[in-house]
Amino acid sequence: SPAPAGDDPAEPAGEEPAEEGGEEATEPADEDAVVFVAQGSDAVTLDPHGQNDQASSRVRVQMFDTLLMQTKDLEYVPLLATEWTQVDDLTIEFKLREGVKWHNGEDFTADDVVYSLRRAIESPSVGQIVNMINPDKIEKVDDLTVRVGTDEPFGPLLAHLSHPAISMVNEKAVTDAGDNVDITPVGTGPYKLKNWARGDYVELERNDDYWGEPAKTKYITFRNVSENANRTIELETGGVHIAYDIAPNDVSKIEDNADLTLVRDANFSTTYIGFNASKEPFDKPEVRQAINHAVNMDEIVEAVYFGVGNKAAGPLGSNVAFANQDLEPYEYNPELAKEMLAEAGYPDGFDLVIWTNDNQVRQDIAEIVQNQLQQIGINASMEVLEWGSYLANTAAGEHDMFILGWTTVTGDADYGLYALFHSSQFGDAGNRTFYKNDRVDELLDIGRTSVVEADRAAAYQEVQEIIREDAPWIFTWNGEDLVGTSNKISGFELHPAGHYRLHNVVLGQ
Amino acid sequence: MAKNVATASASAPVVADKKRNQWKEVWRRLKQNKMAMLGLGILVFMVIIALSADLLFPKGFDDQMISRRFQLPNSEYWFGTDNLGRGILDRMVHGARVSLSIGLFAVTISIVFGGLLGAMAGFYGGKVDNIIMRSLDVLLAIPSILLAISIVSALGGGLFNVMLAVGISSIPGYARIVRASVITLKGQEFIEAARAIGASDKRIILRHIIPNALAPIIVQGTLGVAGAILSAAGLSFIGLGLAPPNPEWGAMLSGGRQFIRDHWPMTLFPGLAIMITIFALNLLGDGLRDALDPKLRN
Amino acid sequence: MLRYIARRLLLLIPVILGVALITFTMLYFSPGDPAQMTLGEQAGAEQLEQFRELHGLNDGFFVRFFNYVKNAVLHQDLGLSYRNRQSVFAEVALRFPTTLKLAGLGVLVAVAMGIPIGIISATKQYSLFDSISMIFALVGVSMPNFWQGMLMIIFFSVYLGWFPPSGFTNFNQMVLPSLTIGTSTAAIITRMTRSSMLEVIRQDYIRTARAKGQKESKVITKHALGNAMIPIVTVIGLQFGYLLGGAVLTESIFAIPGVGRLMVDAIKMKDFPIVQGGVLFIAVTFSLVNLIVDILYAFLDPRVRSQYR
Amino acid sequence: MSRKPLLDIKNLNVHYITHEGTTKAINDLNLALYPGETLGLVGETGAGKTTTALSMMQLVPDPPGKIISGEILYHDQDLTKLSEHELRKIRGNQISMIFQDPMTSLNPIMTVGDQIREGILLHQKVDMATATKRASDMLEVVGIPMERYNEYPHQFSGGMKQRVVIAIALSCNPEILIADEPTTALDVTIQAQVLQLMENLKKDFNTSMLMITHDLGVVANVCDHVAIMYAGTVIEHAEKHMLYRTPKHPYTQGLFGSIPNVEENVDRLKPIMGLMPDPTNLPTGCTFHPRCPHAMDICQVEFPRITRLNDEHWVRCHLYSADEEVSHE
Amino acid sequence: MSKVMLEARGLTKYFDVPGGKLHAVDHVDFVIHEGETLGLVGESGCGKSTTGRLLLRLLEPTEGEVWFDGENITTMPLKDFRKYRSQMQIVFQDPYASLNPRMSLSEIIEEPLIINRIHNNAADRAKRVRELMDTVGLAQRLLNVYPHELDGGRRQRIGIARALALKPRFIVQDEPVSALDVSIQAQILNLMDDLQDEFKLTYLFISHDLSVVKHVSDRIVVMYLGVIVEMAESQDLFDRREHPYTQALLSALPVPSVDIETRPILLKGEISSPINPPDACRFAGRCPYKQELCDREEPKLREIHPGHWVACHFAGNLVQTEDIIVGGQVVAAEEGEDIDIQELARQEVAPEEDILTEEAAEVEPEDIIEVEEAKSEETIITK
Ligand SMILES: Nc1ncnc2c1ncn2[C@@H]1O[C@H](COP(=O)(O)OP(=O)(O)OP(=O)(O)O)[C@@H](O)[C@H]1O
Ligand SMILES: Nc1ncnc2c1ncn2[C@@H]1O[C@H](COP(=O)(O)OP(=O)(O)OP(=O)(O)O)[C@@H](O)[C@H]1O
Ligand SMILES: [Mg+2]
Ligand SMILES: [Mg+2]
Repeated sequence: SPAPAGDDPAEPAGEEPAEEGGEEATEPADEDAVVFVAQGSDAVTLDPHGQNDQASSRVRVQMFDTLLMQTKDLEYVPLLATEWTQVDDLTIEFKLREGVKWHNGEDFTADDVVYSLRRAIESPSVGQIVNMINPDKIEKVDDLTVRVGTDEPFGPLLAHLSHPAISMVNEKAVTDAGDNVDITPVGTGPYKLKNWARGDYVELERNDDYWGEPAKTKYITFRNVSENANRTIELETGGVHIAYDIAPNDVSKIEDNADLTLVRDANFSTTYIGFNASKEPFDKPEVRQAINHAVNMDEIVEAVYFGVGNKAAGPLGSNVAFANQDLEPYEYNPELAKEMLAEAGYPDGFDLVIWTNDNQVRQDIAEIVQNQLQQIGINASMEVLEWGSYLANTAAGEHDMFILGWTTVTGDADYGLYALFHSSQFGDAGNRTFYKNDRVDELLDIGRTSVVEADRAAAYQEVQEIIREDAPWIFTWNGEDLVGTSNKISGFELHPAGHYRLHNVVLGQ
Repeated sequence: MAKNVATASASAPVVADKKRNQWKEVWRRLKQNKMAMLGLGILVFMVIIALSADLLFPKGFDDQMISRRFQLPNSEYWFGTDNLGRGILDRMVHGARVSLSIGLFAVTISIVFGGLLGAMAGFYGGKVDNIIMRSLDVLLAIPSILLAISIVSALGGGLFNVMLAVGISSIPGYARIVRASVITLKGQEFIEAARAIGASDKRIILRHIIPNALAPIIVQGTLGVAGAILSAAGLSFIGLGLAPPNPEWGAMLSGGRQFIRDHWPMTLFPGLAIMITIFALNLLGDGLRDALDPKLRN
Repeated sequence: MLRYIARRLLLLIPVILGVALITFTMLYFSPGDPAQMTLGEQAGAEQLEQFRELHGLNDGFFVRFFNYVKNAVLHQDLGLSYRNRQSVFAEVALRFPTTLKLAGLGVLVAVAMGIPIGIISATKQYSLFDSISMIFALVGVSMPNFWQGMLMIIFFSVYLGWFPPSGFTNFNQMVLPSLTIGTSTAAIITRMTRSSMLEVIRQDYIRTARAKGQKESKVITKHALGNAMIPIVTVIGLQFGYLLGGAVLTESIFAIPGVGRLMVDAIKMKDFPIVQGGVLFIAVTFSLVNLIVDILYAFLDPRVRSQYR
Repeated sequence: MSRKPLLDIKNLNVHYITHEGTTKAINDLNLALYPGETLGLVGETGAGKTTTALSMMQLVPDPPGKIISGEILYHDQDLTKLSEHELRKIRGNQISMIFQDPMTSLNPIMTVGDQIREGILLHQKVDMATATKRASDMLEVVGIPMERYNEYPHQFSGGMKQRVVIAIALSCNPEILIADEPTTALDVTIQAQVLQLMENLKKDFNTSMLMITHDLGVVANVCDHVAIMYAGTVIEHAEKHMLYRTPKHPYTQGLFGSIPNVEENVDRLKPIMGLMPDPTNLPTGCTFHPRCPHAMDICQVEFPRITRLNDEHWVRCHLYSADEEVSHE
Repeated sequence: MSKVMLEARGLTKYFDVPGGKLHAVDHVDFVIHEGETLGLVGESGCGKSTTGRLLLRLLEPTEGEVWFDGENITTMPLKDFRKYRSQMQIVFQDPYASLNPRMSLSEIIEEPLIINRIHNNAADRAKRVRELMDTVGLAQRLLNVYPHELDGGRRQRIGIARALALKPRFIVQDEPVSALDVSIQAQILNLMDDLQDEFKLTYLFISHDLSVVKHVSDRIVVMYLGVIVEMAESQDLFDRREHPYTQALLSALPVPSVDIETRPILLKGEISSPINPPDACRFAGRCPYKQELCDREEPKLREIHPGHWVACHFAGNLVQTEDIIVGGQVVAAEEGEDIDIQELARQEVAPEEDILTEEAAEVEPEDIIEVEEAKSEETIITK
């Protein structure tokens, strides 16, 4: 694979005078520079089909490639597949890239794709992303062509295949690794694993045989710094060059610091406060609407998120494909809320408990909501559950109200709506509000099974209006990614799904 | 005959006419210890404040107003306000109840169970002793904070569970202390004397062993309250403490930690409150140790 | 001595079994579904079932416990982590050196501070130095560890820029955590040293040494300290043992990848094999530390030495 | 007054000052120890015997102890005025002390040999090997085979430990040996051994000895002179035979009446009434007057001065004040 | 002779200690007659207190029986034994340790009355307490003081009053005066003498102080390492010391008189271990007369004069008293004769491993550690 023209990394740039280096941030510091990245936890496994947690994805995405990926603007660009065609409603054919080598020196072929997809489908952790694909309908056409088929039409299939969890793995490498598959990643990506001190840091090294433009920095180290404040301090004191997930209250510290840059953009995440729609009085839409009116979301965004992100108008963030851009957030109007409650038959309010897990932000939200609801006569209290019980008990429907978040990783409305609002998805599967509306089910099914863009769009526009109106949630907040970087860093780009590719990152002087 | 032998004593030692209580004696000694009295004073002050929280600080602990958040100490909010605009002092004063009662109840739990187990082990010895102490060894081998974390994560948070967790995790310590003092006491001649006049096991335990084993327990208990408050704070830090908006000091401290650089009152005051309380408890504990130490008698 | 050690090592077996049973029971009855926790909120019912089957979560209490013990005994296998399917033994063993280092350094700092201060304040009882060091000791125990850690970070990392705020690989990174742990432990050691020294210097043999015409400094170092060491060593051992799992908060604050943190994460994520394995590791080490302390007694005290036969 | 005392305590006052009050442990105490003699110091608990001994070593714990006034003359120097450095040269070298309880007087974590050697190294300019040799010899002298040099105190029986303590005290061949109840903790048969041994060593080394005890039987066996202490002062000081045959002070007489004697059968003992006075609150005048069967008015107000009955016998008692002229000749 | 009140038959107590069985009391037989004082002497650790406790059933014997008033009180159910409790009492050595520091004087004296339901109402009890205080010579104003406020002599009077409260007939005096000063000791001895006359009490008087024992006792039992070596009328024992140990013991007693010359018999060797003693004379290791037989066979207690019992193979054939006996041969020592004491002392020493194990046995290693730990835990605050 030819080296890209332009800056030859072999050329010593470190000899530039220091003062100029400050200006010319893009100049590579030196050949063996290490970029340190801090995130809030360590990767759990480096097997893409192992765990689907953010921290792991953020590391793996540097080492593994998917067939195709979505840009931040939701356009599909080729990675390991160079082109794809919809053969019929149920089948897509992929042409694979030629001359790609795995980190272990093997050639990348159609067999790997077949193996990887089947393996992903079987994986308990990531299987649900691709389980609409029929494993028997994954066919190798020739060494560089693969067909993928579903049993029913599935609109967002490409989006799902772009999910970083559906990365390609090498059959031989996986088999050779045996029990160690989680710690011996073999991908095709721009970086390969150098060393992993589990719990502490992961060191990556440039893959010089990368099929595309090689990474600009030779080494990247992901450090696990769990305390938010510490990540900021590490960034300030030069211990790391890039810090992910800056706490909202640290925004000003980075913005005010001449040596640092805050990179921020909306992401695909949403935070919501769900009702238990199967339980009195939350089974009444009026009650749910009233509560939506009773919560001053601007205050929450200000107090809890320090103005970071946006208050949510509906179930999807505006950057998600098929998001309804016309939805209006519920107006804060406690008087109206009281009236509506009275109409619904609760003039004196009632008792309710808001559940959260031990997440500080959610607790803060709950505290405020709890307080605001008391002002319209609802005697709200809050209870913090340990994560395990929290998930179990909300899945079992034992709650009144609960706070959770959701990230529409694929950037597609289906991913952001189906599991959460379809009545087939009660409980564990995602619909913890036990919200059921036949029309919504119908529309979600259309959106999912149609492969016609326009049909899907229409269905999603309507369904979002209904959901907003029915208000199984208090629509709370659409998230924003905050990453702090040193000014020495250039080439860092966000991605709304949260996993940032770092191969363009350069550490300057 | 016998009488004239004895009563001829001109310079008798300290002798009182009215009924005297030995606790008064302890109190007298304690009063001489300035540091211990300082500790006691601080604690009494805290308890009084905590009990009269509703009267003194009627705003309560959940008087939010986002617009007045992050105020520095001022004439209305002596300790400033927190991230939701609540008075830090108001919260701390109401929180004193929670924190102090966590300490108190947790220690009560561990004293009651630890004391019972330790007394049984020490008094009966042999197999009973072996079984109890070996089981407690097992408990001791699990770090107490981990034990507490596991218990809270098993039972869920909440005041009672936190107290229970902290209490259970310090049972082995008390059991050992009680056992040690029971064993020492058991060998004392006055226990044998009680047997000789026909006292039952029950009477011996209740009348002779427990009152005498009390001193180290009281000392340890005082220090234990301090330990329990710290443990509860640690649990809050891990996110397993008391649910907000309950203003437990440890929860306030760990909740405020994200603002430690932006708004110092949120961590400083609860931190100081914890520190001063524990400081006071330690002073009192050390003082009690001296006041109760029979070696220093006479 | 060897026989004594062998006997003590044998005694470990019931302790380990007990610890295993307690943790197992506790975890078994703790609510929350490991499958759900591991696979995430988006996992489907089928996958959950598959996971449960794979890890034998559908078996009853006794079957599971029996299998656990059987695997542990027959194959020295503590199971696999739910989350990354790594051998629990390997995962814990990977973190253990860090934990040992942290506890060791903390105790070292504590000993270096606590013993000299304790000795001086005992020999100068009621002096100003005594009062000051006792107040220091009290402050040390009174300050919540994590708060102290944060304050140290702000002061030493942010304002002075002397030491990095997190990590535990190079010396600079080890300074703040060791100090955080060290000061609170030092407080305990100081108090113990002081009271133990006070006890010892009242003894007759100290008077005997003085009556020989020995210098006061020698009386303290040669005669008193050795005898005062036993309770001090006990405390050091206890503290070291306690820090093996008890330094969780410090580990979190300073982002140190130790066993404590591994376990707290595992508890939260219901990665039971890790919790179980971690507790066992700690319990065994704790018992070993106790054994070492007991052996140390023998070195310190010939009376104890003659009993270890 | 023919000979010059080796050690002469004059009007010594020692107080222990504590929060609870001031204990007047030693009050106007006079005591003389002559070369080569064994002086018995007898008194009941709290009389101040140990404090007297510690004063001679200048080892009264301070705080709370304080030497208020008085002199302790030894070779023309006042021990109370010497510097710590000078005192260290005397302690263990010229004046040695054996403490009451052999069980606790030895450092449990040092070998007995090393404990003997320590003093030798401190006071004699010899190298390690010589010191070790001398320490082993000392062990042999007190009847312990030198093979046991490297053993620890707990491996020895009470009697043997007491012998080690004696070896330590005698290792530098002191002029004065203070023995504070050296046999109280021992059984009679062992006590007899130890006393015999001390007696002999004293002769061999030509040491003067202050033997502190409350056992008049022991005194009768080993002492030449006897001083009886009561409430911090010596109330009678005499040659042994004089004291036993003609005790003068009512307290001394009371003591003799209190002890059962195997040699004679008495039906009832004749104890002294009452109790030792509270040392923080001593009676005025003669401290013994509340218990004294012969108390007179003057006894309540005036602390009696020393009355010399003859060269070898004096007493502090108003009963004999009148005789003073006589004794003065 | 008056009638037998109490009888020990083959009374035995072994304690389990790490080194084996500690023979604290090994098959002792003796009787105590109504109204007499039986003295029990011996060196420390020879089993005196254990014997006393066994008699009162404060310890269960390993073997043997105690008969009181012709009843076997060892095997009877505790329920039936209760009524004997009040007839047999004990006064302890240590007046500091034998009184509960948290109970006032009146509470202590009242307790036996409450436990045994002697008086049903508080007023009667209070009256009885006052009577008892009078009896033992405690001033009424001390009614509500606590033991720590009192001196040893007064405390010992409390102990005596407590023992008397149940109107016992038999009292074990376990070294009741050895912690007291001589002047106080005399007061207490006189008091006990008076009480014995007044209430017709029978005493077992335990002491290691021979002069005291001689003063109070009608008959004396000498114990050595758990066995009785000699037993006789008081004066008889002093006049005809038959057992070599008794001889040594009596000769070593310092007499407070300058007119009587005492020449102690110096024993060589150390006391041997009471743990698993061999079947031999327990005194053999220190006995100047030791023969080969002594190492082989344990001598039985036999009556060599009427009422005078000795457990020695050669009793009656030994050279009498007042001579210094060295290393198995008898040396007449005239006054002033020079004996090479250093030589003597050297012979005394026999490196005895046993003594080490004996001492080691007293503390279990675990116990030391546990106590230390407990101590340390006190000051530790878990974070
Ligand atoms: N360190 C001390 N602090 C306070 N008071 C003390 C101290 N040492 C001794 N005393 C008091 O001084 C007085 C004399 O004590 P000392 O030890 O000299 O008596 P003693 O004659 O040796 O008694 P014993 O026979 O009990 O050894 C006693 O009242 C005692 O309580
Ligand atoms: N509870 C016990 N456990 C083990 N050994 C014991 C126990 N009680 C006593 N002994 C041992 O039994 C032996 C006899 O003890 P006992 O107390 O009867 O002796 P004593 O003659 O009263 O001694 P002293 O004069 O010291 O009081 C001693 O060796 C002692 O160590
Ligand atoms: Mg003394
Ligand atoms: Mg006894």
